[in-house]
Amino acid sequence: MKFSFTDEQLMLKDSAEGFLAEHAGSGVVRHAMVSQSGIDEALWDKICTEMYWQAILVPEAWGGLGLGLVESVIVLEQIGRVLAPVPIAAGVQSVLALRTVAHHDLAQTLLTELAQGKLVALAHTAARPHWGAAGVEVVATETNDGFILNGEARFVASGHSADALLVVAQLDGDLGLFQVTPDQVGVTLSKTPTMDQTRPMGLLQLSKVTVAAAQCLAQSWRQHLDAVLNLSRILIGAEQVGCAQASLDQSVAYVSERVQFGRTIASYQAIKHKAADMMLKVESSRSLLYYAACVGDEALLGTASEEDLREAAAMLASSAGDAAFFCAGTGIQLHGGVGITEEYDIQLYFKRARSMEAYLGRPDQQREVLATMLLDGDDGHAA
Amino acid sequence: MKFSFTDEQLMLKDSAEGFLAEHAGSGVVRHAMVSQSGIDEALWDKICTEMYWQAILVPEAWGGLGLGLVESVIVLEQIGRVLAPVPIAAGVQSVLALRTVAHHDLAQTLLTELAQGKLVALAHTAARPHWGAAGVEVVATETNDGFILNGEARFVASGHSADALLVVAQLDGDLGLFQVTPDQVGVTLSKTPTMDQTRPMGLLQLSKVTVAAAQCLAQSWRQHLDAVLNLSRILIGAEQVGCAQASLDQSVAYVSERVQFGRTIASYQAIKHKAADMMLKVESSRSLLYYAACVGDEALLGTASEEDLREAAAMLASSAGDAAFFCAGTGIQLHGGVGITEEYDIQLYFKRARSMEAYLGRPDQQREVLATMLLDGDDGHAA
Amino acid sequence: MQLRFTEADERFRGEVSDWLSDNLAGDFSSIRHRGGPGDEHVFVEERKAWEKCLAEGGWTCIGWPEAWGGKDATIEQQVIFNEEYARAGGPGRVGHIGETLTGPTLLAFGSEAQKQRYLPGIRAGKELWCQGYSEPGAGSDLSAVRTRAILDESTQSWRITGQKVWTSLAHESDFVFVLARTDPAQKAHKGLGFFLVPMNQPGVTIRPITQLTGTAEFNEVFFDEAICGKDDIVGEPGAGWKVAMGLLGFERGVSTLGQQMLFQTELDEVIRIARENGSSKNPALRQRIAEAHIGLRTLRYNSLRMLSGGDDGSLSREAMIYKLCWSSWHRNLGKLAMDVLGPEAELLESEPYNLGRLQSLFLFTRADTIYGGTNQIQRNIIAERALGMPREPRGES
Amino acid sequence: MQLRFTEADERFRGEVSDWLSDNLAGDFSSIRHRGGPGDEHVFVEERKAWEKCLAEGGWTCIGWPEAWGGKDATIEQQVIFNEEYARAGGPGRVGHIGETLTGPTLLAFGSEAQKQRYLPGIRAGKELWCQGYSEPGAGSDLSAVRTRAILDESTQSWRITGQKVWTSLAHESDFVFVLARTDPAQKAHKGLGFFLVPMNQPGVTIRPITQLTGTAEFNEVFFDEAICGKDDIVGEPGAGWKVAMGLLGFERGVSTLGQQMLFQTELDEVIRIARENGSSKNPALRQRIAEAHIGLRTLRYNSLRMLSGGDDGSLSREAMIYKLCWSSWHRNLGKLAMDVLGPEAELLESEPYNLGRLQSLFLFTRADTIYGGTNQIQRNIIAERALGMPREPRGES
Repeated sequence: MKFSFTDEQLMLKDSAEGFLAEHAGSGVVRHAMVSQSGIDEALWDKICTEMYWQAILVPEAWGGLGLGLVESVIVLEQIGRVLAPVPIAAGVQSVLALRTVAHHDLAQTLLTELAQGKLVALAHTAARPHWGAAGVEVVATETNDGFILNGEARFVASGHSADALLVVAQLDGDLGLFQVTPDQVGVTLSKTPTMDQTRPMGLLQLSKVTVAAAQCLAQSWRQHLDAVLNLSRILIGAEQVGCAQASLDQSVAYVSERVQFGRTIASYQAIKHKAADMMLKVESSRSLLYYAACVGDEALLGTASEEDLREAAAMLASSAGDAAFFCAGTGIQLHGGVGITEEYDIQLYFKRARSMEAYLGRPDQQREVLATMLLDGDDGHAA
Repeated sequence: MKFSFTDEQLMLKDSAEGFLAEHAGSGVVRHAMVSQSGIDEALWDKICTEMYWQAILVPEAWGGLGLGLVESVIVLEQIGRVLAPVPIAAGVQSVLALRTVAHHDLAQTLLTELAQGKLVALAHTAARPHWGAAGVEVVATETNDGFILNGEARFVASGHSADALLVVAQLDGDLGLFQVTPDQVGVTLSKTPTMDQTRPMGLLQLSKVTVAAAQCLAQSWRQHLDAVLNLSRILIGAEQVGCAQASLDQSVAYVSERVQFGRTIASYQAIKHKAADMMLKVESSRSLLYYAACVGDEALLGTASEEDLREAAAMLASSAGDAAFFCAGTGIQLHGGVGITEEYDIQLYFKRARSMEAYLGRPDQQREVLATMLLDGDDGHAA
Repeated sequence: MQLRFTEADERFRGEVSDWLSDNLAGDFSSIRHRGGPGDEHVFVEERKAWEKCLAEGGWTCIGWPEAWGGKDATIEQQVIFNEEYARAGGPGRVGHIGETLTGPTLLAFGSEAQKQRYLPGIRAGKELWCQGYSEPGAGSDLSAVRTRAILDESTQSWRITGQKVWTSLAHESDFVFVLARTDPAQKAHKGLGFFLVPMNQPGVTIRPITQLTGTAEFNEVFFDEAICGKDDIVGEPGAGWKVAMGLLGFERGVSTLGQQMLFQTELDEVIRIARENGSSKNPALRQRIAEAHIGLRTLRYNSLRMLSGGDDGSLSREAMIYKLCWSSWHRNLGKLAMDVLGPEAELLESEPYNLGRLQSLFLFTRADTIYGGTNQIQRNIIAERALGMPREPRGES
Repeated sequence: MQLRFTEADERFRGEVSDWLSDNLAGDFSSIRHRGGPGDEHVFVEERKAWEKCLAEGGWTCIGWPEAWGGKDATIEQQVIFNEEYARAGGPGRVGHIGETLTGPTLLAFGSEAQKQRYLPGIRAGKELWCQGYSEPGAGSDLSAVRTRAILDESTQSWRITGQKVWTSLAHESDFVFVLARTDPAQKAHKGLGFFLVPMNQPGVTIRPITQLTGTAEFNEVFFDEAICGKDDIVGEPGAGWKVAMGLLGFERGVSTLGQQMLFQTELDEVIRIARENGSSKNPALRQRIAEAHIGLRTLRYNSLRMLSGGDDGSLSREAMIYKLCWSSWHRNLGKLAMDVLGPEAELLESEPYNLGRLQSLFLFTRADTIYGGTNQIQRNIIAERALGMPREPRGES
């Protein structure tokens, strides 16, 4: 039991923090967020070639770093802290999906390409309003030599810029996982304009799209979708902790400068206690984040159960979702009038916090998942 | 529209405040709460003979003051503020029940006796955990010349000291209302030891109790029970507002005296803002209290609908229940170490607040009542 | 204590509602429900025309004395007018600063000449006003204003220099009232003046402040030797603080009931969506919707108590909690709206950044707990003035 | 970052758990799960016997150096011991002030003679300690202590006069450590001394403080020329504040994991009742039970981070939030327990005022957010020390 970073992990954290401080300032974010892709290509190239974060979870056999969830959340926490406009979370999510079918040739090819910086996005739901299996609206029909895909996936993280897509589709009462490329006939890929401009999302529409049998990565993938989404919640949790931390840091910096009634407003107890509550939420979520990342790594190794992973993800999503929203919202309040202007960054964190909180299920919905585990089964487990 | 007290109402408020300040100090409460009855008989006599509050809602025809709910909540707010150990709330509740059957000779007799200071208590539920019709566990069986009652009622407000009881019983798929006296064969009446010692409750057990036909006040009383309980919620709401106000007052007084780090702790913003939040809740609940009392008076006159009454009662119970608990709980916190000692009164308000919050349904249950009205019907009304 | 309006009041309600349904029609239909907080920058020309139409009908400034064109309307009538106006979807009033702030201030503190010069323009809906109170360094702490006013005896005019901020509708207004320092040797509340300044002059520059919504309701206003007449000061030089504080008192009042009708429209919309998209089955959202309903009704009865003069004949307690109550309620409604919308909450109406009505509500309500006294300042006020607790010490600046 | 314990640690766990199941049996069965916070006044004689039994087994003071009878146990081993102790239902330790406060203080600041005199008695479970810090006028503000200590050279002893409060188990203890002023001319942190004082002497009077639960865990302790030896001062006269603050630092630590096991037992009980009485179907309670579950797990991982030395090798951030986290969590659990019990929550076990376990929890947890630094003080500490915000100004006293 050593619930702190190893030296290597500390180095990774420090290097991520330093790199992003140098290369991902507020100007970079603001420039990217009004661009078509929402991505800063130069920054992304630099990350892919110098930092190699896109390969962090890709096994070494396919050119990756072969690291784990703990290392992933270390990087994503820093990404969330500066709102870095790069599609790393989307890529890591796809790596997680592909690792469930790693025996498949195509999966290996895609993992190799992901490690090289190609963007593969996971298109799994139309979220009306379900994020899991019940939300899958793409339907696959088997043909003689492959499949036909029809339907729509929304909220595809960084999807509009993807080089390839992993599409989850209804198939024979289960779910199939398919690879589709944007240039295929019948594929329409567009950017979804969203309230939070720092985490762009794509809309994928499929109309009679023919996919070869080889493009089918799995035919009974339903059981894996839950696990991938729970692991994704851990990734989002990392960004949320970063977002909450940044909201706290920026607010403390602002109130320490601002003078009213002849005192910096940081000297007022009402302000100090709000900041203390923010820190309490940041640190509490961070503790659950590291726990969940450890469980995630065990789940990837097969030493943690589905229930353990579900529980860890739900606890984190509830806690970090609330923490990020609370800290960013309180941050606006502590900024006072300037907090609601476009000029200050705190509003970017606020919109980002809201977007992340809703993604894959709100905190109250996560608590209901836990309640089911705690209260409804015969033995305290889910029915 | 004049949402403030008339001169007469202001006089009533002032006289209640003055009378109780003189006669119902902390010593009186503390003495009564460890006595068998839980009632200060001398104070109760004085109220019945000098203030006549027990008769406030009794129509003039039967010797009462013929006043309304607004006047009742004015008095009960002051009662709640000092935790006066008198069974006035129980009596008023019975008056409300009897007014639904005011054509009945026995009801008129009981109303007259209530106006003279006799204590009649309403025994309507076993609360396992339902407070309404579903909680009625006394069963009435019709015989040739009357009824046999069997079963148990719990949480009978001031019931152990009652001269007579109004018992609600299951009867032919509806509810009957019966009068029972403690000395009847088969009636066992005892005091229920409770965590809050300032609002004593009785346990009524009925074993083959024979009641004459004339003791049956109503045979189809189910529709009235809801209304009586909603009106009772308004009475409780008044006590809750008084309890919240007293918690605020005592806390502000304490923090204004207590010095730490060379300042009265009332000068710390953390303390001031807590007190401000308390006041906000007190005043907000008070506004809903006066509104609900007006609706209650209209309901008694037949000019407000069942839904209006249910809505007003649910809003008040939710708001005032939360306010009293918040204010008393925060009050303990503001008192610091002495807040948890027996010596200071704030803990009495805390226990009282909890007891009242749970009585007739918790705040979250009241909100669910409103949610049903707002969200589940075809037209926004209850299904 | 009486909940219902009198029959006479109800007849008055009928008059208002009839006039509105006859007049808020035709060309004016397009501005129904528009121009409220967070939406103040839209349909300004149409709303100016509407203000004049309203004035011609006799429906501006109804609470003013008849001598100045008002109706001497009772509190109840003003409540009713505001309720019916909101119920009819009456657009955000471009004249509301003049009617509810400048007018009452002049009636209380102004000279006869000032009244004659300014009240008729406001009453006619022809001269619009904006406010010049806050400065970048004087937000919560209004007494820190640094804008200077110097009397130029040669031209018999005041020359005003400084910067104001959070001024809405600045570029549409004819006049601004400005709190400025007449005596630079004095600090805090002392040595201030309250000035009536024309906007259309070279010394006044306006810069919109873009908000998190992407729109710009507020402005910065720069005064660089801006000019007003020697007599355009309300009260004596040095007495500006008293006038300014009196004016803040007028902000509370009958318009709160109209505001609540807008809130009700918003809550109704949230409830409609919840019923439609199935959010109404989510237990956590059910609790919050019920809370929102309770909260809004609480605002109503808080206001009615306040307007009825309070239990003890004073406005104090209910009035002091009102801002904190409504701003927190409204902010929570914004978040509730997003959660009820579910995943759809994130989708814009269109690019580049066109927010839907509820998204706007969500983002803009974050301002509610800040402007006009932050929630923290409100709690100070409650603790110090209503509960008599010690004042916050000022720093040594 | 590694969640699981090593095999060696798990073997140690087995040893602890075996010993406990062998020894916390027979006569000691009756004290399982008893004597915790809110329950400290029960079974004191039995728990004293148990303390000696524990000591004979070698399970007191395991974190102390071997030279003083400890096991030099690693943090992991201490965590494991505390977890297993709680899991086995180990009763509230009458020796815990001595083991976790007096001992570490003497090891850090005591003289060799003091260590030799006092450590063995603690290690053997034979000499019990209580604390004398707070005074009626010095609660949150410990530096305001007024208890005086005067050196009487003729008898080579200190004479202590004053009043301490919130001292638990005072009447069962052999010694008390007392913070007292050695130099009356000095104020605040200066001129204090840290004394080791025998309880059994005429100058010491104990008065129990009855709480809202009707029981009395805490006491007032009056010192009227109470005596301790000239050498029974830890550190120099005037250096008491440094010693006292060092001691407060020892309060955080591995015992938190054991505390959490007790919390888990309480939460399990609440969940059991919810499942049994149907409260588990209530949506609002479901949310709160899930929150309670999350909160308790959060405490665990906060502690593990703290004990693992923090991200950057410092105890600071996680340690500073810990008190605020657990006390708020525990207080909320008390209220949740009542709401889950429903109407039954109000019923006492028996007259005159015998509370059930969860009722006791509900009432007593109101103290959690007060003693050992109120939530308000905790937030000050976090803001000032962790976030570097300005300190609260002291008044002029």
